[in-house]
Amino acid sequence: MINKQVEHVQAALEGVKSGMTLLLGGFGLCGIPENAIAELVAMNVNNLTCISNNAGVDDFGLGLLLQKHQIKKMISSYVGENDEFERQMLSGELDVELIPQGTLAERCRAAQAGFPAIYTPAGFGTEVAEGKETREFDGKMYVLEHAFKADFSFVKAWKGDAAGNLIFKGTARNFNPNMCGAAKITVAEVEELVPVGSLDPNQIHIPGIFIQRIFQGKNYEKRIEQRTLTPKP
Amino acid sequence: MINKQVEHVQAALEGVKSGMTLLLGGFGLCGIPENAIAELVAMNVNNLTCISNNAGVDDFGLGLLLQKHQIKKMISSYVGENDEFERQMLSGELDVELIPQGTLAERCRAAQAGFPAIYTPAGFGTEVAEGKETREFDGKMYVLEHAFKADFSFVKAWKGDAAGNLIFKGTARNFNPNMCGAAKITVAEVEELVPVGSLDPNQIHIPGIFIQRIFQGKNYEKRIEQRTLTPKP
Amino acid sequence: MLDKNGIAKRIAKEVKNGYYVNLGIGIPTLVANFVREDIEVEFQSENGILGMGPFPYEGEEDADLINAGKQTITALDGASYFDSAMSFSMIRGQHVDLTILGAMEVAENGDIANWKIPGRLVKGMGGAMDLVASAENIIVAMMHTNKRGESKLLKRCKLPLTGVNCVKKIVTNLAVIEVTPQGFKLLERAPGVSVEEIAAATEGELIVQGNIPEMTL
Amino acid sequence: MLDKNGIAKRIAKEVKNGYYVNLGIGIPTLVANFVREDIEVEFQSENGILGMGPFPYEGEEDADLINAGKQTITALDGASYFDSAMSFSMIRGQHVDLTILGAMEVAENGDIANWKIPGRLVKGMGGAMDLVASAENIIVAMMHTNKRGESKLLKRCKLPLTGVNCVKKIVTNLAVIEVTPQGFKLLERAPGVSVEEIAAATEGELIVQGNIPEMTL
Repeated sequence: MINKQVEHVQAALEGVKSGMTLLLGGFGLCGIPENAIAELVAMNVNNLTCISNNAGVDDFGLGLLLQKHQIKKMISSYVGENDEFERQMLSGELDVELIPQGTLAERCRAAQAGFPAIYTPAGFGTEVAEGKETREFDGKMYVLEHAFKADFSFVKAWKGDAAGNLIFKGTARNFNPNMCGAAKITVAEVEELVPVGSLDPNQIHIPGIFIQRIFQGKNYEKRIEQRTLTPKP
Repeated sequence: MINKQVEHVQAALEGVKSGMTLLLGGFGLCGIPENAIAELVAMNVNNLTCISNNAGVDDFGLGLLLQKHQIKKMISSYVGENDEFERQMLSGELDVELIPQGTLAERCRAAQAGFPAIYTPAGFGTEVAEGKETREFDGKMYVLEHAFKADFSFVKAWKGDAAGNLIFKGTARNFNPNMCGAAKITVAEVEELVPVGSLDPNQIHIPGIFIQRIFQGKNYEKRIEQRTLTPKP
Repeated sequence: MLDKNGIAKRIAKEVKNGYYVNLGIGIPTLVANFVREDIEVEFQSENGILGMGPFPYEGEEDADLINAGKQTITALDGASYFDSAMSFSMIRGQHVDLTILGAMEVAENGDIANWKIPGRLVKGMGGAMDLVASAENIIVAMMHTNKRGESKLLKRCKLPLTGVNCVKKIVTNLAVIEVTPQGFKLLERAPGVSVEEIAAATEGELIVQGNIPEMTL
Repeated sequence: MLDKNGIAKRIAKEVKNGYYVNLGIGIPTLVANFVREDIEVEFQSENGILGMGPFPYEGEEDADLINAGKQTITALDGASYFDSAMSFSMIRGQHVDLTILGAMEVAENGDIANWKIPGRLVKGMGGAMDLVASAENIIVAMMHTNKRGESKLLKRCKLPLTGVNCVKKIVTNLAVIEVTPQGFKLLERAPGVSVEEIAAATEGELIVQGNIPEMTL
């Protein structure tokens, strides 16, 4: 067993520098690497390119990095519900590249799996395809999209072990598995670090080979964006 | 919940006709759809194109279809350990297309996921790439390989429910998940059909949306090809 | 004239037995409330759940269980969770049978715009571009006109497109319309709405053939 | 001169702490028996296991747990199972650190042939083409000559290729050889084997610089 465990978030983020490109898991505030984001704020690195489906909200998630102007460019599929984001974008302080959600997922997976590029139908005929190669297969048009190239990938899992094996929970899974192994170094934070051998090998979502560092996360807030309820009968 | 359960293997294979292209899961004899293969033999359909990593052994797996000359063409990555296969291939009775194992997996996944084709480095500079488009990305050469187009996909899982959700076991997983949803109709046979709601949604390997028919398999032989042992101390 | 729930109720009639359905944010989300109880349907949400159930009771909400609108939800028996790549395999691979989504504009040729108003609002396309580029069966749920009273059914979209030649049917507060090679074909009128009112609210070519029935809900 | 176990033993010295290793069928499989106990290594088998352990004891074999050679195996603590697409994501994505495989022929330029003898034997490439096209670090384990005494280290491969310009190192019963832009560079001699014997058994250009040490095992 190859041991990937590091003691704390500081050790996990060693080597992160200003100007780097980062992949960050999560959908909205669900399944985001809260500890890694807090440490990026503390490290005060800037000029970051962040690839993440969303940009957090004003006071949580990637919004914390936006507040401190640490992000130079965001690559996302949906960036609503964030006033500071909108302000920085419209003022031109922040460079924003919006791409289809499935394209985002698959450009991560391409990087993980060693594919240089993929052909997807998403965005054909729209401004997303401008300047990109398009091609017909069987009468349908596709856009060539390239694998991401990132320095660090930050993911958050439910359970993990020192071998780097990960299990995600519910819809907090989202982009996290696809970002594992999609950057030079993948850092996983987990709600519960369990002893090696206690996870059923049949139920592991991401094998440890995709992970370089893993640590026990702390103080998860797990904020809910839209608390929608059914009235009790 | 959309009910995919059918009563028996005959109902599951309804519509299979001579001349069709079939995807069949399994690696060697591990995780093969034993019930579906037996029924294909009983149905006596022929001129089949079978896409499967291996071709079984002389008296089991796809070897049973070979014995009866039901297969016109095999698309596989490895076909050793099967004398009848070798005889039919060298005599020209059987058309054989050998492709890299990772390419086989990914051409299935492309069909499942709606990708028309993929660029893989496997086979570049070899006869596998002959007549195919090749292309450079970042100084490395890749071969364009197309998604499979198949009529039926036959997979075997460990546990499943009437909604079509599947869980595989150990290395019997192999190509089975990648073939789900990669043909017009996917038929899953399971060792244990469990009540809907009894599988943990977090542990399902293949969601039911990829499956059209599921049935409780019978009389699994699960033959071992190479029984290798460590002497007891 | 229909309200948002009315639109959702009418669209619910398009949901057939055995369908896997992806519902967009807004009016489409309401459709789930009106699907007949005697048919088998499963809802997919592109953030990673199949078999989505209703909102949870108070105290049972789970931060790790949301839909693509970031709302807390529940999972029904037979549900499954999966990653984003697999979620879009379901969508791109055309395993989802029906996609219902909102729009800012729809054009005669089936083009749709729903993700960006240049210089004013850029929320992003989320999964919409994948959905409209992949789905065989796309229904748009929207008001017939925008807040300034301008038609949203146009000859050509003015806003940046989400997808081309993809919308098959439109259900608005005024009408049910099929997108055909010839243009918008009027299928049904909302209760109490005349063909003339619909024509007046439609900028694109409106095809009216024979008697147009009032919709039943 | 080394026997098969000797070749495996020498290759085991190339396995470093923290390596994920894919072992081919034949001599490469034996390498696992000789890896130092004090380093952390995990073995991947492309049919879908990471953290492969030794063969099981009698009565503990499981038809659902095999390696790519179809042999019954065990799983160590920390192991995981996965599908074929993910398995080749590990390989193609260069997450596997070292690939050790057998060969029928290797050429001076790093080309390798190991899957087909036209008209005589066609077993197929299995995962070998993916492995050699993707791995940064490929070691070939083989006998220096074939059964007819002909060299397997050639100027150009004669058999259909498995991959081009990919082999980095070769360990045979006679020698350890590095594949360089200039040709086969002799690094070590097997115990009791002379440089002349190695040169005689090598058809391709053999580069001999300085004193060639005898290998230690």
